[in-house]
Amino acid sequence: MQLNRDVLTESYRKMRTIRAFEEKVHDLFETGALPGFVHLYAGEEASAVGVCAHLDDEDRIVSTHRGHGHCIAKGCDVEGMMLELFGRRSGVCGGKGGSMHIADLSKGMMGANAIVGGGPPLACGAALAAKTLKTGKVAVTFTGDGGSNQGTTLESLNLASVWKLPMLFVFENNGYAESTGSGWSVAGGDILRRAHAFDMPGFQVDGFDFFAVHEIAGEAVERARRGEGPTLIEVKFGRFYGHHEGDAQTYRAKGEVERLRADHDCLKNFRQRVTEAALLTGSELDAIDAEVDRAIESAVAVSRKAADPDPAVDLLTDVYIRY
Amino acid sequence: MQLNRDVLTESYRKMRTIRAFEEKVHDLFETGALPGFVHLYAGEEASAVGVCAHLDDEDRIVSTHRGHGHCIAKGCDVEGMMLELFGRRSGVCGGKGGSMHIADLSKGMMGANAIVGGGPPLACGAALAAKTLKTGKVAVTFTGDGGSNQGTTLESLNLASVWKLPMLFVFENNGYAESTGSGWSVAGGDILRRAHAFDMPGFQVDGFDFFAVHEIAGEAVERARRGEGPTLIEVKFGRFYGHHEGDAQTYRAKGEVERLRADHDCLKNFRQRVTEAALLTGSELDAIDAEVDRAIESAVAVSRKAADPDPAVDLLTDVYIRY
Amino acid sequence: MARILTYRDALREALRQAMEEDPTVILMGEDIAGGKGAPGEQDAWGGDMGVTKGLWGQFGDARVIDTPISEASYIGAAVGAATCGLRPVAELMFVDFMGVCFDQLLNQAAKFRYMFGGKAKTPVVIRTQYGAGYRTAAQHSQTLYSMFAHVPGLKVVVPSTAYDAKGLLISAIRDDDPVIFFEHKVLYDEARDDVPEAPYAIPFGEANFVREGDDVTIVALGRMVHFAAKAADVLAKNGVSCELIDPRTISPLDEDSILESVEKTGRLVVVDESYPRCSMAADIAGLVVDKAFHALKAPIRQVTAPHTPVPFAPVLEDAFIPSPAKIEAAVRSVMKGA
Amino acid sequence: MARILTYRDALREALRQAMEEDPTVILMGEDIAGGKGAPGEQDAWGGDMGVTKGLWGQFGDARVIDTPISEASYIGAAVGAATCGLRPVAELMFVDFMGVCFDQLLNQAAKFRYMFGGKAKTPVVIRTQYGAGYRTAAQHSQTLYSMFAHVPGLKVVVPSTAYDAKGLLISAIRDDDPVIFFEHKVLYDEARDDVPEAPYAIPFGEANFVREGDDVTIVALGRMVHFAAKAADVLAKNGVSCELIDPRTISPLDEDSILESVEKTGRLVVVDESYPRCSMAADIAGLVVDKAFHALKAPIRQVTAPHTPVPFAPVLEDAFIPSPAKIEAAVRSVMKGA
Ligand SMILES: Cc1ncc(C[n+]2csc(CCOP(=O)(O)OP(=O)(O)O)c2C)c(N)n1
Ligand SMILES: Cc1ncc(C[n+]2csc(CCOP(=O)(O)OP(=O)(O)O)c2C)c(N)n1
Ligand SMILES: [Mg+2]
Ligand SMILES: [Mg+2]
Repeated sequence: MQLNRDVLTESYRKMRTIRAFEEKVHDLFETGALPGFVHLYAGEEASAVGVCAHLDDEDRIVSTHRGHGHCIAKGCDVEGMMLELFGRRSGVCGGKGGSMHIADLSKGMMGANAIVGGGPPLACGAALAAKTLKTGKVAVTFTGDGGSNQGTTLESLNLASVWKLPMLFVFENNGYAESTGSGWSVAGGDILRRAHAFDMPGFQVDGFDFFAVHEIAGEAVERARRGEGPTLIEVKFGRFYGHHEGDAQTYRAKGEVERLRADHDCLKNFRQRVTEAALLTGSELDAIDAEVDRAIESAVAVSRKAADPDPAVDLLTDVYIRY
Repeated sequence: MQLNRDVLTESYRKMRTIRAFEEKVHDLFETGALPGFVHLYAGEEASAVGVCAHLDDEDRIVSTHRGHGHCIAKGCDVEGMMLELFGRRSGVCGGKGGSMHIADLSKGMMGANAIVGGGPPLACGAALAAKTLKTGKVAVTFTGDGGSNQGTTLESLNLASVWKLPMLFVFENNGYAESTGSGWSVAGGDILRRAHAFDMPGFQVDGFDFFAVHEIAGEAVERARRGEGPTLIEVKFGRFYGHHEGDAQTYRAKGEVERLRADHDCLKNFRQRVTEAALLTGSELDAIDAEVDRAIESAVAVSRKAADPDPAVDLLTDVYIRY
Repeated sequence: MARILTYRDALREALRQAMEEDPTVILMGEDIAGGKGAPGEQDAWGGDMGVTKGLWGQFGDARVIDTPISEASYIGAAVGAATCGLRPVAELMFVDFMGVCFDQLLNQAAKFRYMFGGKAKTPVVIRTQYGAGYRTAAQHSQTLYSMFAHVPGLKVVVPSTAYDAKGLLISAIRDDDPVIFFEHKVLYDEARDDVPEAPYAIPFGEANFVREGDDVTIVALGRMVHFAAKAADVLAKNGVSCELIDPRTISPLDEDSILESVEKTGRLVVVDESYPRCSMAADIAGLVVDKAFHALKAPIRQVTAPHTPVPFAPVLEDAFIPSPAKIEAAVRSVMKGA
Repeated sequence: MARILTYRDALREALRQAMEEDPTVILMGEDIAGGKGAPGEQDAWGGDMGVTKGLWGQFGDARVIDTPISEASYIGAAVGAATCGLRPVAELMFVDFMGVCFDQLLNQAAKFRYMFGGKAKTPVVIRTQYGAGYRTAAQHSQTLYSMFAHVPGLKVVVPSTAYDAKGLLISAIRDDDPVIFFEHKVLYDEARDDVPEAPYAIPFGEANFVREGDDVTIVALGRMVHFAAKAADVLAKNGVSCELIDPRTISPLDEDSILESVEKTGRLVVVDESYPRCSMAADIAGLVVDKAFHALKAPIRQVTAPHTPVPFAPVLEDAFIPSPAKIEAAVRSVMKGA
């Protein structure tokens, strides 16, 4: 499938934004500017962007604890996100959610989720709503290799298949769940096997290759929109940082991360592909890089100065709609 | 595999005991003599007995809400069981458990379980203990078709495979979960698919055929004892009664139960096989029938007269070992 | 002219009317229609207690949705769908099964609105059966609403009558927050009242004064309201005047009504079928000794189940459940001020 | 000569000594060794907070067992193995995750002994992390022990010091009943004491009198014990003498010590990081107004978290957690008798 310029530039911009956002967050965390647990998506950008390129604001996605990339890919405002990570009142969740619970329902982003396996049932619900209300919309649940072993995830595969739900199960297999290897924790070594078990089409794709992810996801989304039920996609790749900030990563092979960054960077691959095929020029991409970096810098500058929530006003609100 | 006389007589005796026990319980329930929810195993005898024939008291089984057959197959005392169903103090669980929680740990029967999907994790634990303590023992978890869709069951398949546990997952697919057809609730229609998904050997077997179950289960138990990990067995058959006593069964096909009883009775099949092969004579089998009926009658007679627990003494005891 | 309905029929009427008035209301649960994928009758069960019987026939597959045995995923699906424009009413057959799906309520439904800065709306109702008296023993007889009341973000409803069951379920379905709706399995048949046919909503957080009295306040929940009324009758004959309050919803709780009553009577007995520790009985006692201490003339007594699982044997189960006699004894003890 | 250990190191020492003294003690959990199936270092994590670090090296794969992310099945496996001759100590990384595995504790471990007529023995320990203060927000910061205390058949331990952490964990592992062991994530580093090297067991159900006093009894749990001590110091300077009691185990609860103290002081403040409804704070208030009513000179105040999820923003989280200042204010209010 030949992608047009707009899709290409938009996709590159989003992947590049995720990368720049995460690298900035990494630096900020090291300086102690950011509280809490932070899990970075750098290296995995092609998955979120390749999938979400097929979705609009009424299509829903459910994310994981590693949710920044999914937010950006789904169109969440980067400044609102950065403000949220700083715990500011003007953050996308008013500072009450933070990195592990970042969400923007207006963009169809139903939330990062700090409970591994918490998301797939919710995505089944989003898909059920689309099916019941006949909106033609779809739902996507992103889950890790570790999360693929959670019972809630597995029974959601069965439920989605039985109910023939318009949804995608995107399993982001980055090789590790915290420090545990997915080759060990996932019986049989690959998540793909589970597609057949629950009677749905399944695919494995190189997660460093935006074009491969984009194509497979596009077909799955179409299938879902046509009412033909769910699809399982196992995206294989690796993360560029630790499980969370502060992870010493001694469980990884020597030079593993360096090799990934050198030879398996979805951004480098993308640049090479589009420039060789003369779809976009290097200077066009450089221009995007510069714009993105400026946007991130300004998001940080705004966030540093922004106001915190006011306990007297904000602590007790938003528990219920009606009290 | 040629079975010797002792195995044959013992297996027939147990299957016949289950049948007689359940038919008696059915009658007693109709007269209002038995309280609570009662789920009968009649028609499924070949599964419990075909599997448990390979186990001794130190091998463990975990059952379901439909547990009477598993108890008898594992060697629990029929009188103690009947007393328990009556809620008597001398019942195998002191009258505190009842039909849905009947257990006898001294026989390696870890309990019926009224939580669908509650058993598989426990069986993983029994298998882990056998592996850790190097006892050479195995664990078996019996689960229904409905229970095969519970997340706790599915993640236990993965855990058992990853840990290479000495255990069997016996899925008793009797076609229904309450009133819901397994062809609908189990994605893809059969549970066998899940064996491959979790990287373990899997088999489907005719549950009306004791010999077929016995053979497959024997190989799986040996594999487990050899330390080669878990096996999934899907036993296909049907129940002779409703989901529980009182179920009108309007969801079943006209004449379905009659056909099962006429053409798919594991006891009739067994009698035919062993008499035709001249392994046992009809009169030998008749003699067992008569003994069994007498045993059940006396269990009922004893249970009718037995004493109830004493609230003043028994209500508050056995919550903890040390208070 | 009276229109007597059982608690079961009142609940079904509430579901039917809510579905008629709002097309986004759907039902889901195990065998709530029944016969799915089976060769015989569809709508064969209507739920294990028959509460939803007939609704599939009226509303069809798209709105009365049977599920595989996968509480975590279908309860979670109800929660997720509620954030996407539906008003799902999911049935958790027995509240004892909460252990396999609690995360979707504890960490998802209850927290969305707060975690997402007030931007989420999750109008989901979980209907569930609770309580002892059915001889279903340890894993099918528990009274677990105290655990749900503990969780900020959930609303918890415990109707005691057919009239309240209908009005509170209609309110629960119209409410924009997650609601856990507790139905006592023994009341499906035992509770019968005059129930108006037209839909009506009973507001949350408004206790019902079942009877007025001067000497002692009794606060009771669910089936215990009926037991407390029995005890109050006996006590009335003996010159002890009890004020009986049924909070009807425990989260939100109508604290003012309870406090006002104790300000008047100076004595309190709380009756709760729960296990005793960290229970609603303790919650209400703790409220009153904080906010109405100076009115108290006697200890606050809690009449609850004992700190044991629910036993199977009928003689044991009957002794497990709080009884009118135990309530009467508790009232007498506080009347003595001892 | 003092031997100062952190709460973390004291817990690790208890695990090591229990494993040395009893070969049937095993550990299981996610990344409790770490690096399983990974190309790099084994024992790479030692648990997400480093409590089990180094134990894999000493005891190996057979006794320090990493798990996939499947809490229901491995917690259930720990429960099942406990009935088959092992003494598993399973780690539930954060108690917030109880929702995916609660059934194995609520309906299995807690009920076996009773359901099976006293014939089962289930010596399993679930170690779990709880509490706010780490900026981990709504799904990783909750204080949920009240829900476990509600369940008959479970024992619940809430150590506040490194000394107690070691002695109570050794008791938990030697105990033949299921024990839920709550470790406050902030205390891993903050709590440090002189901890004897030799193994010692602190019996369950025996409260610790942290300080003696005459005017007010303060009962506090876990991290709140330290906050209450701070408040008591300030109050002492102002002539208010507080008796501070740390129950250490909440099920069983040392009711006698609490009641004796209130009989003496006539005033009670309970400090509990839990959500307020159906909490341990309410439980203890309810106990005292029943059993020590006549000694009470003032309302019983509960200092708890508010009825809201745990917020992320540090300024909000700090306001969420009960503080020494709030405890001090509560004590002053009961001293006024108001
Ligand atoms: C129910 C639950 N169990 C455990 C955890 C702790 N935890 C957070 S992330 C994580 C690893 C997840 O691995 P994976 O699913 O592969 O996602 P990745 O981090 O690799 O993106 C674990 C164990 C959790 N948050 N929730
Ligand atoms: C967690 C849980 N969900 C639902 C139920 C109610 N229930 C009891 S048995 C049953 C059907 C089980 O079907 P299956 O697993 O096929 O076993 P069968 O009854 O056919 O032997 C259901 C839904 C339960 N006991 N536990
Ligand atoms: Mg991973
Ligand atoms: Mg079945």
